[in-house]
Amino acid sequence: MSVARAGRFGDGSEGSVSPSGGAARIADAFANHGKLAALMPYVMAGFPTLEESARIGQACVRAGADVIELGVPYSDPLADGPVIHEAGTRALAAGSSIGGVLEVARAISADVPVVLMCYANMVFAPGVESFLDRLARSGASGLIVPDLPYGEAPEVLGACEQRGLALVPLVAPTTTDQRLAAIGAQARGFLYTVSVVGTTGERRALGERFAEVVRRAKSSTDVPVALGFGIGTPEQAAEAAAAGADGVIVGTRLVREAAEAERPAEAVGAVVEALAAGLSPAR
Amino acid sequence: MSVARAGRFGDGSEGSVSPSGGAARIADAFANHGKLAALMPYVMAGFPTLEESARIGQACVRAGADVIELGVPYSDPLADGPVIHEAGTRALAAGSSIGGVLEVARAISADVPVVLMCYANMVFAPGVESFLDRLARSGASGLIVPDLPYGEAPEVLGACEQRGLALVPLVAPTTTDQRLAAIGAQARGFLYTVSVVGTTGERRALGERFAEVVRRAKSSTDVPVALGFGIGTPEQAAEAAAAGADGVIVGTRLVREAAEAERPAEAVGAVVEALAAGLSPAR
Amino acid sequence: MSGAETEADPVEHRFGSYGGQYVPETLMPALAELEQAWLEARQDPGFRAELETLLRDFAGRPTALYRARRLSERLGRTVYLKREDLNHTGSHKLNNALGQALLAKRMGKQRIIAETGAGQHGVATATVCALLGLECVIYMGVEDTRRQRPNVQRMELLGASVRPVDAGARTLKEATSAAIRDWVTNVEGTHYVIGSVVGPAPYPALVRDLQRVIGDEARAELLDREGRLPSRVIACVGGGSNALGIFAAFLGDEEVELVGVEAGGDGIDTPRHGAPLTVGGRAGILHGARSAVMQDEEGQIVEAHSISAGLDYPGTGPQHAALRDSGRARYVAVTDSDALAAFREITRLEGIIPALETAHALAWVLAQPDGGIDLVCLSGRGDKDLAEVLGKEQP
Amino acid sequence: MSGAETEADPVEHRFGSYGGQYVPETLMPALAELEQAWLEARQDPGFRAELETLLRDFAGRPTALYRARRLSERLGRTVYLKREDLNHTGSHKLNNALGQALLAKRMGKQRIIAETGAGQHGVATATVCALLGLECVIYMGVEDTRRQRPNVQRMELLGASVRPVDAGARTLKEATSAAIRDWVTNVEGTHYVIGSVVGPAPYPALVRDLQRVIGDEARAELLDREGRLPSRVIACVGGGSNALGIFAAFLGDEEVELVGVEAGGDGIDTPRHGAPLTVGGRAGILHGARSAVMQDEEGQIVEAHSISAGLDYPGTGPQHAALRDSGRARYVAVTDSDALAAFREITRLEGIIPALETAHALAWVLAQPDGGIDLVCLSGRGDKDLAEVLGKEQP
Ligand SMILES: Cc1ncc(COP(=O)(O)O)c(C=O)c1O
Ligand SMILES: Cc1ncc(COP(=O)(O)O)c(C=O)c1O
Repeated sequence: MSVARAGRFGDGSEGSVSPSGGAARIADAFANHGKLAALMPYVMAGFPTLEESARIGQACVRAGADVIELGVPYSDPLADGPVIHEAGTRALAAGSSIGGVLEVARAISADVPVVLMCYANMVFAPGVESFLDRLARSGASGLIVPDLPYGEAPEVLGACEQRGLALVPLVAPTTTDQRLAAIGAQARGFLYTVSVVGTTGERRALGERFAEVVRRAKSSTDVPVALGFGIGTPEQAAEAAAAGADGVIVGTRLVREAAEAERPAEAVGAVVEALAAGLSPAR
Repeated sequence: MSVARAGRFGDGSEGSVSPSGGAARIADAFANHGKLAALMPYVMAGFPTLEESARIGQACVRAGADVIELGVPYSDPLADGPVIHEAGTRALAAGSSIGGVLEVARAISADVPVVLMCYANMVFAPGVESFLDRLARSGASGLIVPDLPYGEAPEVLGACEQRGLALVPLVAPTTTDQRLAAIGAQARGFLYTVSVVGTTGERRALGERFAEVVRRAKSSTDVPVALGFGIGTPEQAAEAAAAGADGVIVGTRLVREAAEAERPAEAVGAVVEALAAGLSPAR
Repeated sequence: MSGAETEADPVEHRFGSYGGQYVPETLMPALAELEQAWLEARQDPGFRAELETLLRDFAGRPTALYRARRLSERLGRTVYLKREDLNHTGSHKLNNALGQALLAKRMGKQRIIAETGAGQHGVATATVCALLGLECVIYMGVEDTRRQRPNVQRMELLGASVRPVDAGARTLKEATSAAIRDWVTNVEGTHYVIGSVVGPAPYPALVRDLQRVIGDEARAELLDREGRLPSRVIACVGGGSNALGIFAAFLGDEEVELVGVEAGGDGIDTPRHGAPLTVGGRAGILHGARSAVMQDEEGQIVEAHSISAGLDYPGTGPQHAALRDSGRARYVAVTDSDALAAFREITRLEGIIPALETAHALAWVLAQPDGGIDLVCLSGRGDKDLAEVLGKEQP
Repeated sequence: MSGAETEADPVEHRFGSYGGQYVPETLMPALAELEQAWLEARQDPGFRAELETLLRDFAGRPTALYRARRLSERLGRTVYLKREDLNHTGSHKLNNALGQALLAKRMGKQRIIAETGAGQHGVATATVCALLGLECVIYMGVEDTRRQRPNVQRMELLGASVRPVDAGARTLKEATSAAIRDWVTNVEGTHYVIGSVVGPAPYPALVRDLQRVIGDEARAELLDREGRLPSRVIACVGGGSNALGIFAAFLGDEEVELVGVEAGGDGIDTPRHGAPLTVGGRAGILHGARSAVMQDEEGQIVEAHSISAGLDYPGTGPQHAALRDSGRARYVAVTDSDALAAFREITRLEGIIPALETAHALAWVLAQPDGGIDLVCLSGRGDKDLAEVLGKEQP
């Protein structure tokens, strides 16, 4: 489906999709990527425009993305650094709405599993059930709520399970062993492992503890472990894979590219291609 | 003696004058003026310059002044309104010193009795005795210290008596009967009766209580009663005389004239002449 | 800090359906550590003694309880003002900052961060950091650095580094978000001194416990002087810490009416206000807790508007939302212009220049035709607001 | 107000050879009336109770006595700060203004005038006039309206009319002269609330009696806490009211050293300072009393200079001159730049922003290599001085 052709972002016509197997679809993607690790680009929906963000997502797919993390623009994104914060602000100013975001999800999820990254208030505001119904109908496979830690998750987790959506939890370098075990057991789709203590954003080097973080995460769960926050170069992606990460999430680097480039989709696609090459087993 | 000729203001060469009968000289002036009341212009020494202030004093004498009240420029003249305050400030800025002031006193006192109007700190600073010695040598007949009320006066009073200087006290509309009696008894030369509650300065009309003030003052003392503060027109001068004042002091009106006129001495002389006419019994 | 806590009292995470810990996972261990530290500290006689000594000698507590002479006369009833304006640094904010900074020191944290709106919490935090020799970083919206300039100068003189936040409406909400992001990044050596009864647990309970001294003092002194409790207790509500601080002591006194006064801005029939409790509507999540929040139908947080920087916030403390729902407290809103008028009126009437925040509570009191004994939390002094008020047309 | 006065205690007119009533005759009855009113009021339980109630509930007394943590540590000895900065309106000035305004009301005067330098006395006076519903006019030098701008704004909001005085150096001396001239003109319905222990009798004694509460509180509390008296009591001296207020309670304690710190300006070896007691020389008469005064050889009063508006005055209270001559107290001077450095240092060290006036006393304490227990009168807060201090180069 061509988003540009549909031309009706946010009109609520998200169609009806059977709520089956988001977690399974994600598992497939991790199983069959043929690279050192799954490549998981983050795309800010609605940035710079809804249409262009869908094109960016599709370019990522063409360039080798295995899973797309689709960011929902939010007024108060506490886990995000300045680049993603700014992109979200601009997307909102440009009129991005959840309806439009889900159209983008639909446009991409035909090809790869899409996991929505969405702050808790947007999940709760319309009611969890109603939000997840729409999400499921969009074809997305899962949901990441960066400000919904373990203790607050049960309601959303249960409602996701009912709809075949994977609720992907996060763990951080600061997470204690006890919490890690509990979170790992509850993880669906994959375990989002935050590589550094901090918000999203590019970093010169991965945190000192990152290999340790990956090791601990893997020992805590049966689902794949994806490493994110601060990864921006093919070398870093390869490092993450070498440390044992099953997936590598690249966010700020791509959002920055989308913000700076004249032709965002093409430019982001090129970066993703390079990242994919960094994860190529042939290398 | 022509002050301009002397040309040595403030050089300390005030000559030696026998300390005899300042009070007597003042009494004479009150006895022999031939007007409805004695005319007593106030001249700010050193304003606009020492020379010019001496000339102003002499012009006053020619115009009919019976006693000259000679103001000493002071940094903090609490009893004075803005016109005299400003004149004093300018005189000080122009370099006026006590030596120069006493030269002006000498220049005028050849013709009429001069009473110095000087704030207390300037009397005490060099020592009362030393200050009064210089004052007596200048030929002045008396001293008014506007911030030296009855209770603080004994030392200065005694030292004045020794030198034949009249210490002229002030009474105000607020002065109680008891104080008035004590002050009246102590008065030498004349009793300076403040016509209004306030500082020096011209006023549209004399205070409501001024006739009462004069009556009370006269009943308290044997010396002449001079009314001052706020008198600026021939009509007001006549009113004061009619109320029983033995002398009429005119200050701010003349200082303003000296500040505004191009030829201060002449201009002040003219005003004094008009005031004298107002006090003429022929009128 | 009240003497009432026992080992058995937990630190509340929820107040009815409100509260919680909606924060990035990175912070969760720090929240747990903070909760544990508070549970221990509040039982520790040494900690309590140090806090009480500093509250007395450094902050100047107990603050006065003043029976407003001319205001009472004007209204024909008795109005008491609890004088938090006399607290060191000029508002109730120091009570909390002092307690949290001591707690941070106890936890071995050498770096302190805080958000500030009116600048009072920033000044209070910078002050205790100077006192205890801690590094201090304050986040403040650019708009607030403009309208509360003297407080920026004070913070800097106190050695704090003030980071202007140039996002959104450049006020308290963005400053808080920026502080949380800093904490996420530096959580290991840093304590975040949140300035009101907002944020993830344990903050709403912790800040309330530290501010409860306002109500405890006022209740005891009023009983002593009047032999009875007040009819009403009134306080302004930004995040809600001064209100909860004074309400807390009266929660069990059913006969005492509790009134929280929010920022009505241009009016609560317009979008420009800061009155989520009064306006009602769907609860939301902001800065880590579920509570009354100003939001659109998709859950985007809406910018608040208030003439007073300290009330210019779209959220509120979760316990207030619970108190509203239960009917134990009620919440009302006062517009910018009524607050300004009350600011001028109380200044002229009593010789006390209230903070613009406090002026909202006073405006509500001025508008009530009757009542018994009103107890108002005079949360702070208005010296910081002079330029802002004088910049407005005389009413 | 101490409880020590009896009917037999006169209101002193002279302190040794200092003091007196060197004012225009017009004022003499008003001074006598004031003295009589004070003699009666201080014996009147109703008056005392009203003053004490307002001092407690409105001003917030007793003010805290704070053992300065980091300052004591830095100096290796104990330093206590008597926290007049926590007094309502931010300085000790309110103690006096409150007492005099009550006295004025008792005398039936409906109009109040005052002079102010730093603006603290003007704010205190405007405050009590608002509280008591009295008309209020404040004289302030133009230079001081510039360097203490927030205080001008406060006075105006409080309903006072501020009259800028554009004469001489446009500072405190000229403001005082202007206030006296107003009084001479309007004496019948007006009370002049002089702001320090200066002026004609009965003011030096009256203001001291009203400020004595500082020393009485500090002495009792220090005895209670330390079981001993301080070794030294230190205060800044402008007119000298905070100093005399704290000294008064210790005058009989011969073992307690009393130190008054004057404004050294550019240095007392230059003409630009405000340290008549320290410099010595001939006594003089200024504003109605004989005392230590800066003057030239002919008796013209010389302009003072100090970075702090409240110490920028060429005169001083007559009782200080007597205390100096008798050796009971000693007087020292601290320069502008040392005061500025102390301002910054104490702010960073203790989280207390002192008034620039107070910073002089603190600078002296900082410079002493040893001592026992120092008790410093922290006469006011420095919020008013932010612009002035930040306008100067960092040291
Ligand atoms: C004086 C004053 N009052 C009230 C508030 C509002 O905060 P809270 O509702 O937490 O008391 C502030 C916040 O800055 C304040 O400075
Ligand atoms: C805070 C403060 N301290 C000291 C002074 C000096 O006055 P005094 O010497 O009368 O205490 C002032 C005067 O304005 C002041 O504001």
